[in-house]
Amino acid sequence: MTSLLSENPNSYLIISVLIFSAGMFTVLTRKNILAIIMGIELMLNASALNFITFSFFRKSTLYSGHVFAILIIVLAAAEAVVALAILLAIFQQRKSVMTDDISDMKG
Amino acid sequence: MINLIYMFVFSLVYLLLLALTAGILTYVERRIAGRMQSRIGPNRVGIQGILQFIADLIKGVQKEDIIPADAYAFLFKIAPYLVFMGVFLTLVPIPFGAYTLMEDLDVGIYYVLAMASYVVIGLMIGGWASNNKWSLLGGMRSAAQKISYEIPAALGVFIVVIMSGSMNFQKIVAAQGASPVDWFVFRNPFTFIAFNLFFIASLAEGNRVPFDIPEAESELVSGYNTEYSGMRFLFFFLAEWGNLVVIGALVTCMFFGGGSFWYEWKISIPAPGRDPIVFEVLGFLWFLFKTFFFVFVIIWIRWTLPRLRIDQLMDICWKYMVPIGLISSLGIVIWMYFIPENSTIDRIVRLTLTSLGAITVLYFKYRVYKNLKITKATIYANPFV
Amino acid sequence: MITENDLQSRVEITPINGSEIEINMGPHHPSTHGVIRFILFLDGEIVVRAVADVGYLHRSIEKIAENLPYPMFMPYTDRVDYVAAINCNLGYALAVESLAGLEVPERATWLRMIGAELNRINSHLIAVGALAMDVGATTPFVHAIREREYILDLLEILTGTRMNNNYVRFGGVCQDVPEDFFKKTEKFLDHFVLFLGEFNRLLTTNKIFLERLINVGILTGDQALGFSFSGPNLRASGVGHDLRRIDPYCFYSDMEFSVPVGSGVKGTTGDSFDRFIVRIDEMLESVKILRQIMSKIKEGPIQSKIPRKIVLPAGESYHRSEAPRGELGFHIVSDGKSNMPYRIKIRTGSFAAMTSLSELFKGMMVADVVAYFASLDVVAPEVDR
Amino acid sequence: MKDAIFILVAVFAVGGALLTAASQSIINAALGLLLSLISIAALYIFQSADFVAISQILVYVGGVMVLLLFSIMLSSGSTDFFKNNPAMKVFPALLIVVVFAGLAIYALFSANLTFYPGQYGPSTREIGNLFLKDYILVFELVSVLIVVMLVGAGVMLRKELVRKAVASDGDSKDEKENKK
Repeated sequence: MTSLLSENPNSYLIISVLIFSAGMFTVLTRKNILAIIMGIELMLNASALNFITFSFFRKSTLYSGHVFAILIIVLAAAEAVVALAILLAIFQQRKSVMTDDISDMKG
Repeated sequence: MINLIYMFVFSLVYLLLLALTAGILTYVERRIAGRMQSRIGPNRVGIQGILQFIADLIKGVQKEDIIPADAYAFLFKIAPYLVFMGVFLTLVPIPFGAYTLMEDLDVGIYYVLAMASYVVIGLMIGGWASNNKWSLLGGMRSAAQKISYEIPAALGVFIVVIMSGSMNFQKIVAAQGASPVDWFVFRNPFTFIAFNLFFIASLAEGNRVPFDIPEAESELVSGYNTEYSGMRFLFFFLAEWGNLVVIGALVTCMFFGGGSFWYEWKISIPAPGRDPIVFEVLGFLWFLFKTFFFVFVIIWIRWTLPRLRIDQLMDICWKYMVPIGLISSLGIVIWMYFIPENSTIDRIVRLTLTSLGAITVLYFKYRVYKNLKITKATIYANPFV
Repeated sequence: MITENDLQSRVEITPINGSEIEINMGPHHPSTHGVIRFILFLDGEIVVRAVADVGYLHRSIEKIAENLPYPMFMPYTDRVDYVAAINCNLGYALAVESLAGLEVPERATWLRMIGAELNRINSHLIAVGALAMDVGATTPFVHAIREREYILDLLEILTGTRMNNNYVRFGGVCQDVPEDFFKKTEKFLDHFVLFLGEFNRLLTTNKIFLERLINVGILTGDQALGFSFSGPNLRASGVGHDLRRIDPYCFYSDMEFSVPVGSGVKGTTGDSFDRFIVRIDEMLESVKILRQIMSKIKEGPIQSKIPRKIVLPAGESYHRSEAPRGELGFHIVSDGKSNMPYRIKIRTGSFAAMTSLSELFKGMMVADVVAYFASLDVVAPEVDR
Repeated sequence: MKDAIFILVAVFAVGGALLTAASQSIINAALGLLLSLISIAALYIFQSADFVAISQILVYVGGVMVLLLFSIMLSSGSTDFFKNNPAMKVFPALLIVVVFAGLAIYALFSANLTFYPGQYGPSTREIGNLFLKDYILVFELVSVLIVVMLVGAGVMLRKELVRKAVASDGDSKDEKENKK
């Protein structure tokens, strides 16, 4: 292992943890659906970063990590599109993007 | 360390050169527009007004940088730089010659597409942060338009990538040749479609007429840059004209053989026994010539055509260009499977398409002269009147 | 001008929901041709409700008339419609002459007609040019302006000024023309017919231009009459109403010309394209009329003897004439004692055109709003007077 | 030098994420997310994953971020300030997050993973091969998912359907009121 931070896997993994935690905090404390979506995106990105890091440092000829990172990116995009479509449909109906106002299904 | 300093200096030179090119293009565009509109255009500053853009620059810098009271100041300030950055980052992998490029990226075209989509953010932020409804509409229109037209552009690129088997610009250029028969435009019908898709979509992504609805001055005042003044306004326009060069260079690289200019010589593989520097310079000039030809075509289109409405614009993208792109990207695969390169059919198709292109050009010339005859107008060939 | 209270009483105010924005088009907006204001309520790009707001260019010309002797009001009529000044002069002169029973020499009438028809061509050039510019094509506008320059040169020979001519006098015109004027006009007309063909080919064979105008802002004949349209806007809806034919003044009854009527050449009768093409045809008719005038005009006096103080008999009367923007009517009320009118009301085509906006804008897109408004050829000073 | 750039990028990545988590207005949060996403793409490049990095910029910055900004602009006017969920106050949330992060980092250092120095090289061809050989089923499923997503989003935002839903919702409310 070299002394360079950029060639040390632990530095990437710690960054990933920090980003994931930030995403988690966003999801936990926000009321705005948009902000929650942003938190989810952060968490997904952190996990994709993990995949790339393990792919690079475990055995660099193995590119499965890249494949999974791309899958995560694609799925996150699909998720964001559907989520935002739902959000806009709700907004046209309720004029609000807050989770509190969308509780009709609550028993 | 030395390497980094070299990179920094090189990119600085690149940036300055391209800013200069964009500046000169403003002058060129105004002169050409003047010609088309039977007037002269700027001809006061310097010889034939060539220094007009410097005068404009000085004026732009001197002007007060107005930030509307209710604008979101931080975003309002950074938006022009985001746009400018996005456009100039696209220049990184474009090969102006075998060695005249910043970085020979392995994912060259893909990178360019990514950077083009990055520009949208700047435009949207600029439109939103101005706190002006016209700007907001402009920003929205621009985002919708650019996202939609990325798909036909990507499909056009896709066909080229399949043909050349690489996303690297050098390899794409090397897959073509110097003569028109070897260019991707005339290679087979699907690449010709790809060229049209990519060129039209680039016009839309560059906000040029007939797709300039985000800054349509008769509808949205000036769209997303309504509230901008002084230097920030100029940055938007530097980006716009920089984008012209980018579009021209991309089309040249992908469909018109890049800087290859001699029969057996291909840009990234200089033939043995030839002086590389001479060929580099000649290739560079040939590349620039092609690039500026397309820049001229874009300017020509701008001063000829009216503007589309937004629903027509979306119809063109989603109802025509995307299906055509999808069908031809399927078609290119089938074509490549059944008709190997340099087979008889391949050569016949190439020759036919090339001669069709030549006939189109000749027919166009005939039409122009016919119209001139009907209207009894005199043509002034000298550009410096 | 609309205050907030007026607005509330004039528009059904439903609470603006999330996707609806209220937007101010004007008073200073590139496509309102002067200072006119629309208040648009947009749902995305589509207009839900609209209010047309007039009065920003009000100069109280009608009030000024009450304090001036009849001849001294003549220069103010130039300012009613500065694009077609002689037509306004002529309308006012005809109204006063018919009331006062003044004779006009033959040559003066011919000269008046020359001025009026040149001005009609002038005005229609601006109209079609501005329409092209508002749908995004800049070049045709500049070409139209170039041709207008020739007309202005001719008008300068005829009247001594390029705009705001103040040419017509009661019982004649202010000055005779030099002999080479007719030759120059003849030369211009030969050139102009060719130009119009070129201009028309440039626009009416352009797919984008057609798509922007066809089936946009359709007005049926009944609707147009209901909005009290007149002039080219009414004729485009299929009603062959031309005051030069129906209620002839000057020597128009001797002239051979056809009245172009919109027939929905490309789309529906009464759409914006019909309004465009009717104006183009009308310019050709004006050329015909001008040629006939020049073959018939003879030497003679240009001014009859008129009393030093013009006092109209008591009572009121309305006299109308065909101006480029529709019926131009002067309603003069006189008390029979003073040499000043008791009241003058000017009826203009543009004002009538403004009444249709709130109704027609509903359901249009912003780009259509601009195209429809430009096709009506509204000039702000004529709306407000 | 490489490390200096790395630290800069890392600070941007984490800082952007923190801005998203803590900022007062939704537009700042979106900007933080943008910064974080771009920096993560840069981190991919540090690990020789250029194709993934470009995909990240193309999809996230060019697609997801634009959609997010679109939604923010369309729904602006609604309150966009930092509000706590009733279910979760800031401090419990912070506690959970810190505990999670601590556990993860503890796990990282105690797991005793063996790493090899990474090798740099082009990845595009290998990714393509993997997608069309080993992961062909996943690839096709993702295509199906994207088609479903496109159709679904299109259907959901069709105006007449939304209006119908609004209308029927209004009816049901009226009925409820009548019952009361």
